[in-house]
Amino acid sequence: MTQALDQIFVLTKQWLLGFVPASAQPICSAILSVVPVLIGFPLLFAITTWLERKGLGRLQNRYGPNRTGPYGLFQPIADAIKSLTKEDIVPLTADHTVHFLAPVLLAAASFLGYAVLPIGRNMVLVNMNAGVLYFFAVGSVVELAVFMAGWSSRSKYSLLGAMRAIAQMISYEVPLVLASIVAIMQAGSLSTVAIVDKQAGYTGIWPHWFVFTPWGVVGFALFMIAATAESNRSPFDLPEGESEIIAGYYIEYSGFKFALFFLGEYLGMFATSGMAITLFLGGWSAPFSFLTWIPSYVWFFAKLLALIAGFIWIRGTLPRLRMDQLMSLAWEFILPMALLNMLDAGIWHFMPAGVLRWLVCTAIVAVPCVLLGQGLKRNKKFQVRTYQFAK
Amino acid sequence: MTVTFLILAVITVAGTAAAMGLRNAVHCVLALTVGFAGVAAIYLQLDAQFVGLTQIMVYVGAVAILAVFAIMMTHTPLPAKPPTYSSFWLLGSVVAAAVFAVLAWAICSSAASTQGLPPEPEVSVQQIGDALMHQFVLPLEIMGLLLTAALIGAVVIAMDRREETK
Amino acid sequence: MVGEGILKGLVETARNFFGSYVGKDRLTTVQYPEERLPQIEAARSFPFLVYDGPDWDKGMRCVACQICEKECPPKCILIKKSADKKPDAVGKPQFYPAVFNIDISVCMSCQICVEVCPFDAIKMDVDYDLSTDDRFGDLLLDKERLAKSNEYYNAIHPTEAAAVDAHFAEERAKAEAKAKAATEAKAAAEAKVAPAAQEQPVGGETQ
Amino acid sequence: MITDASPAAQPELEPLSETSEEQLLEIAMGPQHPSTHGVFRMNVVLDGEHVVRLKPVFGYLHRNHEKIAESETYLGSMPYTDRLDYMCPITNNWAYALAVEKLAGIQVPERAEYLRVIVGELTRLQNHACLIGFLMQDMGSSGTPLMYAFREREKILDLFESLTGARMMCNYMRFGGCRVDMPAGWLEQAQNVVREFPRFLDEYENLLVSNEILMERTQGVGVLSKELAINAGMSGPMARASGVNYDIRKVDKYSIYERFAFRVPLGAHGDVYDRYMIRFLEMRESLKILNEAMRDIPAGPIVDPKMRIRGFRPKPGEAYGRIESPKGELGFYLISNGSLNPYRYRVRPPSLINLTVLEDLCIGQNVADVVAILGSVDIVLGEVDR
Amino acid sequence: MSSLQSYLLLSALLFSIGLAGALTRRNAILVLIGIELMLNSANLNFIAFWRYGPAPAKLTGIMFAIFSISVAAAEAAVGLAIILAAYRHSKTTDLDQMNSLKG
Repeated sequence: MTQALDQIFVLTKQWLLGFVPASAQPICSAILSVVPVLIGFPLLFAITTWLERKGLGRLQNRYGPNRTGPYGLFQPIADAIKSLTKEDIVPLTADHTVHFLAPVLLAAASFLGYAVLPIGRNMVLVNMNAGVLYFFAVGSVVELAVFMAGWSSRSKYSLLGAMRAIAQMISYEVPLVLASIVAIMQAGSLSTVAIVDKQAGYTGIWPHWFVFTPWGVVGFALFMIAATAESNRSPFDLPEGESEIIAGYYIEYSGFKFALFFLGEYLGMFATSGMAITLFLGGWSAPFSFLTWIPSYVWFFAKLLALIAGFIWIRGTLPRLRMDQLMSLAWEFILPMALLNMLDAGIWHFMPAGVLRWLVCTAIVAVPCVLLGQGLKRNKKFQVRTYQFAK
Repeated sequence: MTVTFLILAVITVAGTAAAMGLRNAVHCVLALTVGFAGVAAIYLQLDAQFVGLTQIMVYVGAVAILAVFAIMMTHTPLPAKPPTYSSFWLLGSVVAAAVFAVLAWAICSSAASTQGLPPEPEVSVQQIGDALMHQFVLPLEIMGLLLTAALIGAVVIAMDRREETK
Repeated sequence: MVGEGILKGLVETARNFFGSYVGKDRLTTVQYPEERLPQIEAARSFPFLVYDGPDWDKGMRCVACQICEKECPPKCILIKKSADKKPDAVGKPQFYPAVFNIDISVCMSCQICVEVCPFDAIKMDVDYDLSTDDRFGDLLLDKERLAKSNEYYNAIHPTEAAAVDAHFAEERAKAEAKAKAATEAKAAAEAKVAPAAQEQPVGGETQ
Repeated sequence: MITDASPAAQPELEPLSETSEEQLLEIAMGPQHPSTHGVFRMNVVLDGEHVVRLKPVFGYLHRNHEKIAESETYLGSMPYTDRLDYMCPITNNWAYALAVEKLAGIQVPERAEYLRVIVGELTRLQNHACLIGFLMQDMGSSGTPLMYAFREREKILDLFESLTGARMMCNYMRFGGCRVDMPAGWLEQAQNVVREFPRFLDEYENLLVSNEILMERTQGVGVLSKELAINAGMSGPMARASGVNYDIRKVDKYSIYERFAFRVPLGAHGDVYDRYMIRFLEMRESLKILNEAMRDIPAGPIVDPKMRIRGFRPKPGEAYGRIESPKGELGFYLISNGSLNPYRYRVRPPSLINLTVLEDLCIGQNVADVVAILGSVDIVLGEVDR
Repeated sequence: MSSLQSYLLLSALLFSIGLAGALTRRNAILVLIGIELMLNSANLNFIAFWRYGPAPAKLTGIMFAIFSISVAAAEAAVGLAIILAAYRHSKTTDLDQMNSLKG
């Protein structure tokens, strides 16, 4: 029974495929796999915008949207209708073709990454041999779309925003890839399915997730920091810092194209979160062995929503970094830590299992982490100050 | 020669031709990325998955962005439009056409052209990694050295030496 | 330790997140059309003219002295004095406003007209959800639209209105005594007692 | 166009070199910009991301306040002063009332002075709380501190409303006192608000004071030296953050401020962090004043009984009345020729004077710092443009 | 015409396009891009020959392509850096104007 529930989507697809002739089966299979992703994740986007506005509202002691529908649940629909009916303004001097292509390319590129994400047991669009590489390769297309948007608008603000965005994305792609390498090293494969399978076992009730190792937790933290920067989320949302350069590269967009940018940004966030889940949080596997009866896709989306909640929480709390600080964080902290973490993962691999391995590997990452942090703090010379009063 | 190959070839050639022919430099680079992506797709079609993805990552994600950055940085705000093509464009085109003619003649008359498609080789990333670490370890090390040198060299060359000249 | 301050901030926002579900003091938003804040007595929106009795035109306290027109800082009041004098409640002939207009697109709700009025004839309303789609016609309030009854005034500003009423009652008693004395002295039969008892005579006090 | 947008880390505050003019990027921040705190424009010339020149452009909100006041009666200008610094109308009222009282030699009853101090310090609380919130908003913390500040401000505005009838355009002071006395139960309500305010300050402290990102963004940014602060005529928290011990409440001892035990916090660095911490500490000091004032408030009249509301003609002369408004030294200069309206009426707005150093603070900084620096100056365009 | 031939023809075409661009364009960056394109066509040749070659399991073609891509990336970075430096010096990227050694 639980088996059937777990595989219900796979079985449904098989059953549906039985009705089409054998020659059309590959293409039908592709359609049947792609369409749910094309529908499901935009739906998740709608839910996330609602969640974000509600969550941010509560963080800020407000109600958040509560007028459209019960608990404001129809707010995303209202937003969609609004953005669809808005006038689409293109600046007179803009490069019309590129201006039009940029949001389309961005949204399309954001969708591509989902092809290798295993969202459930046997539920992956393409089990690619070089899945993780594919993921990062299509991720780099987003930069091009951002540049197209910023350049074609012929606005100084959008150009400045695009330059910031590209500089930030390129800088954080390196730590993002380096942070994910530890999981690849341990799994011995670039295939996302193989990485998840490697984490699917249990010792007692505890899962074999990579995040429950010293290098795993550091890798996960670094990956999430880099992913936050990569998807332009607060506190790394400088490219669209609305208080500085207003909206960055998509300042000249309105209506549906603006909505596409919004969609692309959120899809990118889901994709990188999904990759973090795949690499470190055991993908679709349950957190405890006695919870495996819950279908695998439920676990995947539960983890995804938990990460999104974390994003929202951080967004509601932290101010934005500055460009040079962002860069120095990437190059002076995240990059050395990621390299060190790779070494740590290697040592973990070759040391015999036991308490000693734990101690050694924890020390290797924890001590430099603290030292680097202290060094950064001392270098920057910032501290909580005490103040004097006039006599 | 399959339909897929034809489509990809047309996209690639159109992209690269546009990249070399368009007036606006940024348009050229954007068109070029289409060409690069087309080449990557052809690699995938040829079962070279790893190379294809690397091609996208390096060319679309890095080289194109780098070129675009360079164009933005060397942008002169002068309104006067300089001519797009060099003064000896005719000579250049003739040379290029001649090269293509020679190459095409060579290919068409080559004996290698008679081969059929061998069965799909099983190339996993693990194999590539193994090969890089064993058989090709010396080239790999040299490549690492080269990339490091290029990184440092590029930074040194591009660095603004305004402070020193003062 | 780096990140300590960030963690503290995260804990604080989390506390507010959950606190907003528990405590009312964190979630201070008032869901406006459904629920409203309690009416505040001191509140002020735009001025209105007080009248006594059932007939707004007859019972209007304003005697068109034009002090408010002069003192209004943005000059949003227009008063045209009547040509004739109308015998007011006490019987004293007084001018009345032939035209009394307030342009509430100009009015800045400063309450100075209320403070300078010697006759307690103009007061501040508390109605705040006002809107119109007629930009020019609907924002110029004339005499009829400005007139509000004394009962309404009593309802929105009870303490203030009670003091005004007490003051008027005193004045009325004085005026009645005076009128009585006059009738007795003159012994004239024309007993021109106020037709409606509740119509208060408008006092002649200055400043 | 853009020159230094390369991904490599840029050294902080590198010495500016002679970049050729065409490589500079001039952007107009404002008048339609979310973080200019109103309709304000900064023409910023950037070299990469660094500010080379900055030209403030203002006057979009000019309403001819001073000239209108010269054709109004003395009282008629009182509601207009509400609209100068619309974040803290009561202190504007107070400064104007003080100037007129000086001009005409009017005494203010004891109870009215206490009332003035209470509402004045409440105004300071809400202004400083909101300012810190806005500053964080400018640095992109998606409005959370601002919303907390607004939550507290709401309580203070409720107090103002039940006292004066309006939340923001209070029009509360009168020459020789205040317009209305406290309604029943107001003092308890106010004491309640003051008692709960420290909880909000602790919340702020947890959220912001030791936040690493915030410290990195604000410490050493927009440094205003003590000399420049004095030479440019800075006042208020802006001057005190640079270490200038200048608080008009202590210097002039106007009203009844010498009766309260409060301290004046002084900054040592004069950067954005100091400017916002000084305001933070001032809120705590204001709470002390409020507690004492609400404990000691005597009974009595609230306005000078000799004062007439109409036909007020001060004898010819001139007077300058100033107070420590939340933003700095707010002064009104009046010349009377014995008629119903002032012959000359001049406002010394703290926002405008504090804004004059904006270019000095911003040059060499990052473009992202410009909004933080502008936020820390604490301007209200109603007061700057008048 | 067999499949290998068509791949080789495409590669030759790309090479010629790149060559034409490198020879005719005035913008130094686009000339560099033309050179990149020529490198790409060479890679395409490697991959095609590997796929149609007698021993695809040996991965030589793939290795060549990977190293070639790496070299191309390094070349692009250094080349663009040189162009930037030249631009700072002569304020132009026009090759017809960058014709004097003295600058």
